[in-house]
Amino acid sequence: MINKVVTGADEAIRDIKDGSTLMLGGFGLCGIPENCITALVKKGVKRLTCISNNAGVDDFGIGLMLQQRQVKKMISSYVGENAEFERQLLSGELEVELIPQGTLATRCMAAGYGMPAIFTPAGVGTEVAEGKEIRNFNGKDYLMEYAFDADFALVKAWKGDTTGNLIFRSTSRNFNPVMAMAGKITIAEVEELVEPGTLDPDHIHTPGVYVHRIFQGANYEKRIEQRTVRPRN
Amino acid sequence: MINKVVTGADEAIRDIKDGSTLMLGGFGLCGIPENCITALVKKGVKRLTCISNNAGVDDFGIGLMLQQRQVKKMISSYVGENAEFERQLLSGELEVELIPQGTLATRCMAAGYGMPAIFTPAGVGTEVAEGKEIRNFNGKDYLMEYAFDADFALVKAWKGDTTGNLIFRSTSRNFNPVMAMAGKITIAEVEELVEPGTLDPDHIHTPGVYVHRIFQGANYEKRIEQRTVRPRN
Amino acid sequence: MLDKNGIAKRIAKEIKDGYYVNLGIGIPTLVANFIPDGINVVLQSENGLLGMGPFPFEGEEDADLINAGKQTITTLPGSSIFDSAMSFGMIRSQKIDLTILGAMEVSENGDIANWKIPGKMVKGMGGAMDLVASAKNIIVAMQHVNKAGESKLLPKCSLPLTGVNCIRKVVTELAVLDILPEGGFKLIERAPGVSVDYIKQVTAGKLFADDGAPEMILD
Amino acid sequence: MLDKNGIAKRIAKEIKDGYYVNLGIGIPTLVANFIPDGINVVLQSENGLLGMGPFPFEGEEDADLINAGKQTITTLPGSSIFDSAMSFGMIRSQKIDLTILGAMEVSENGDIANWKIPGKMVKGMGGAMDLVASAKNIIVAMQHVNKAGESKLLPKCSLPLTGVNCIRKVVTELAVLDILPEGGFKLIERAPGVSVDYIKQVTAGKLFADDGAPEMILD
Repeated sequence: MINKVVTGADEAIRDIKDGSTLMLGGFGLCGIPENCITALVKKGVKRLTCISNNAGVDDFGIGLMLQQRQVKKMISSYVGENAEFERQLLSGELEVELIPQGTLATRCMAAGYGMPAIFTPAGVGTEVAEGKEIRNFNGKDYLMEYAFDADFALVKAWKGDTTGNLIFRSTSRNFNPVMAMAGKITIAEVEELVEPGTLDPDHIHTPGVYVHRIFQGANYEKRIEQRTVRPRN
Repeated sequence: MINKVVTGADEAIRDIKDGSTLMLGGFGLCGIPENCITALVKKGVKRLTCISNNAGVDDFGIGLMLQQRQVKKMISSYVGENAEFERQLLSGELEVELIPQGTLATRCMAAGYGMPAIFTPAGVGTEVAEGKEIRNFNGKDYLMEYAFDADFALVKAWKGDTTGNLIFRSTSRNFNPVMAMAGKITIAEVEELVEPGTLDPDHIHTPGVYVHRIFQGANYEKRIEQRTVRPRN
Repeated sequence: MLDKNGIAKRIAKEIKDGYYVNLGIGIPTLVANFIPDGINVVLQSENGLLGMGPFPFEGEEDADLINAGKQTITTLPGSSIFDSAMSFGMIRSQKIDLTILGAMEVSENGDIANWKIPGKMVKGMGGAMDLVASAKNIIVAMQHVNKAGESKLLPKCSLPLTGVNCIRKVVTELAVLDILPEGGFKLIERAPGVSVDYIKQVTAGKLFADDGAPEMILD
Repeated sequence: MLDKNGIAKRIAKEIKDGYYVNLGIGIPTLVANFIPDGINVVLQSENGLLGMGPFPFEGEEDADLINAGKQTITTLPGSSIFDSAMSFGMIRSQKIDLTILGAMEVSENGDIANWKIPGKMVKGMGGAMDLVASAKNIIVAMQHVNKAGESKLLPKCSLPLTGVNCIRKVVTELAVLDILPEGGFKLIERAPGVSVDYIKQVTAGKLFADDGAPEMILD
């Protein structure tokens, strides 16, 4: 049996260096690789380029790395809810590339699927299109967008087995499977690590071939960003 | 609740006409839309273009439609094991376009994902590349291949609910999910039709939004093409 | 003149039985509260859910189950979960029947600006550029005039664009307007108590309103 | 001289612990029988399975569980199922460490022909073109000479190509040969009892064999 298990977050991220390009799964604070982020903050690596849909909040998620000024550049679709982020951006310490959410997801998928570029209509006629090749198919314009090239993908799954197969839970799936496919080295942290044969092959979202290292996270806070409820009637 | 249920195969294929372009899921005889094929044979529509990885065998699968000379053109990656197919091909009655299996799958996916074209290295330097645009990315040549444009996709799933959500079983999944995404009209036949809420949202392979009509097949033979076994020790 | 709920209520009348609908943040989210009985719709949340249900009961919030606005929500019977690539795949391939979103400005040729104000902190376009570039049927929920009393329905957007030539219908606190294929806002309905003249006065873009327009009926 | 099992056995020695491997139809399929103990590999079947197990026991065949050769098979603990697009996605993105397939002809610059003979019924390339265009590490299992005694290791393929400049290693009934980046077959090992001279005689493409080559050790 191929075994991808590492002892924990510190070992998993051991070779992430200053200047590395990382993908980080999650949407808002939902499905983010909490334990990897904690380990990255502890390790103190700098000048990271982070591809992630969002940038966390001031005191959670990628926000923790921003507090330590570990991030050189964010590639995201939406970066609100983060005062320190705003401060660094306005002061010029932090570089930000904003790209449409679907383009972000599809550029990850393209990497995982071995497609060097994809076509999307998102951004045609806007500043996102500046400098990009535009191509018309069937009367509609599309931008050519390139597959991402990331040194590491850090993803968070619900369950995983020791061979790297992953299952995500509910909308914490989001960017995680497409980023898992896209990293040169993919590190998966899971809430529950199980033996091979435990997961139904039909239920696996990310086949283990895409995952290089896996560990059970020591702690999951799973913070809620917008707690909305309805009254019981 | 949105309800996609039709009474059966005959109603599901009611508007498939002479000259329609169809996608048919399955790999070999595994996971093919048996009941839709039976209904198409009964209906007797002609001059069909069939996009399907294989062409069935003489007396099962798409082979049944070939026997009735209903197929004008096959777009496939592999068409062996079919004597009537070979006869029609050599006599010029049947047109065949052979394309690499990964290109076939990805052109389906492209349609479902709203991407007008994709890049693949498959076929570069071969006769498959003739007349196609070649483009170099990072030192490697790729062919630009277009998304398929199919009037109907006929897919077979294990379970489905009345809103069109589908779950496939084992390797009968194959081309079915990507074709389900790609049809202008997608018809799903299932072994078991269940009520919404029965299927776990995390286990659904094809979200119902892609499926226009669904029915429980009256009969599944599920023929095995190569029965290989090992002795009990 | 309509309040936010009034705008949402009016837009809800555009939803047809069997629609898959994507609702943006803000007024569009309110539309879900006004979907008429007997109209079955499935709400898509672009973070990876079809079949968005109401907010959970207190104490039943699930950190793993949120919508694109990062709010805790619930699923419904028939819901399905998928990854972000498939989510935008179904958006690009036009499987979503109706998209409702907010705007800062809309132009008479259907351009929309709703993501960036030069000089202000830019939070990002999220999924808006994908949605407006792909959707076949987009309704914009917006204010007709800004706080300074200036029209937001313009000959040409002044803000950086989110998408070009993509909006077909606009619902404001004052009116329902179609955007004509050849350009221009066509007045379809007036909000209760709002005159055609007033709408003319606060619509900077080309307005076709000479035939008048009925007052909208909301209930 | 090796029989088919011998070729498979020799190729099995190229498999390293932890490899994901795609085996083509024919001799490549036999390789699975010779994977050494202690070497953990995962076999990919391009119809949508990682972790292909042995044939089922009689009576346990499952029509829904086949390999790319359409044979009934089994899964193993750790297996995963996926659709055809993801299957070729992982092939294109080079997640498969080793691909083993058959060939009719291979050229000294690594071109391969294995799908079409002009004048004969063409069944199709299946997944072969995707595999050879994408895989970083391809070993070809083939006969050195055809039935007429003619070399199938050529300066240039005579048959329609499956892929260009993609093969790195060839294992035949006579020898193991690397294909050099600058072109040419380099003799690495001889089959038991086969002389360098004989290999020279039946290799039409450029052969580098002047240093001789050891006889292969199979057990």
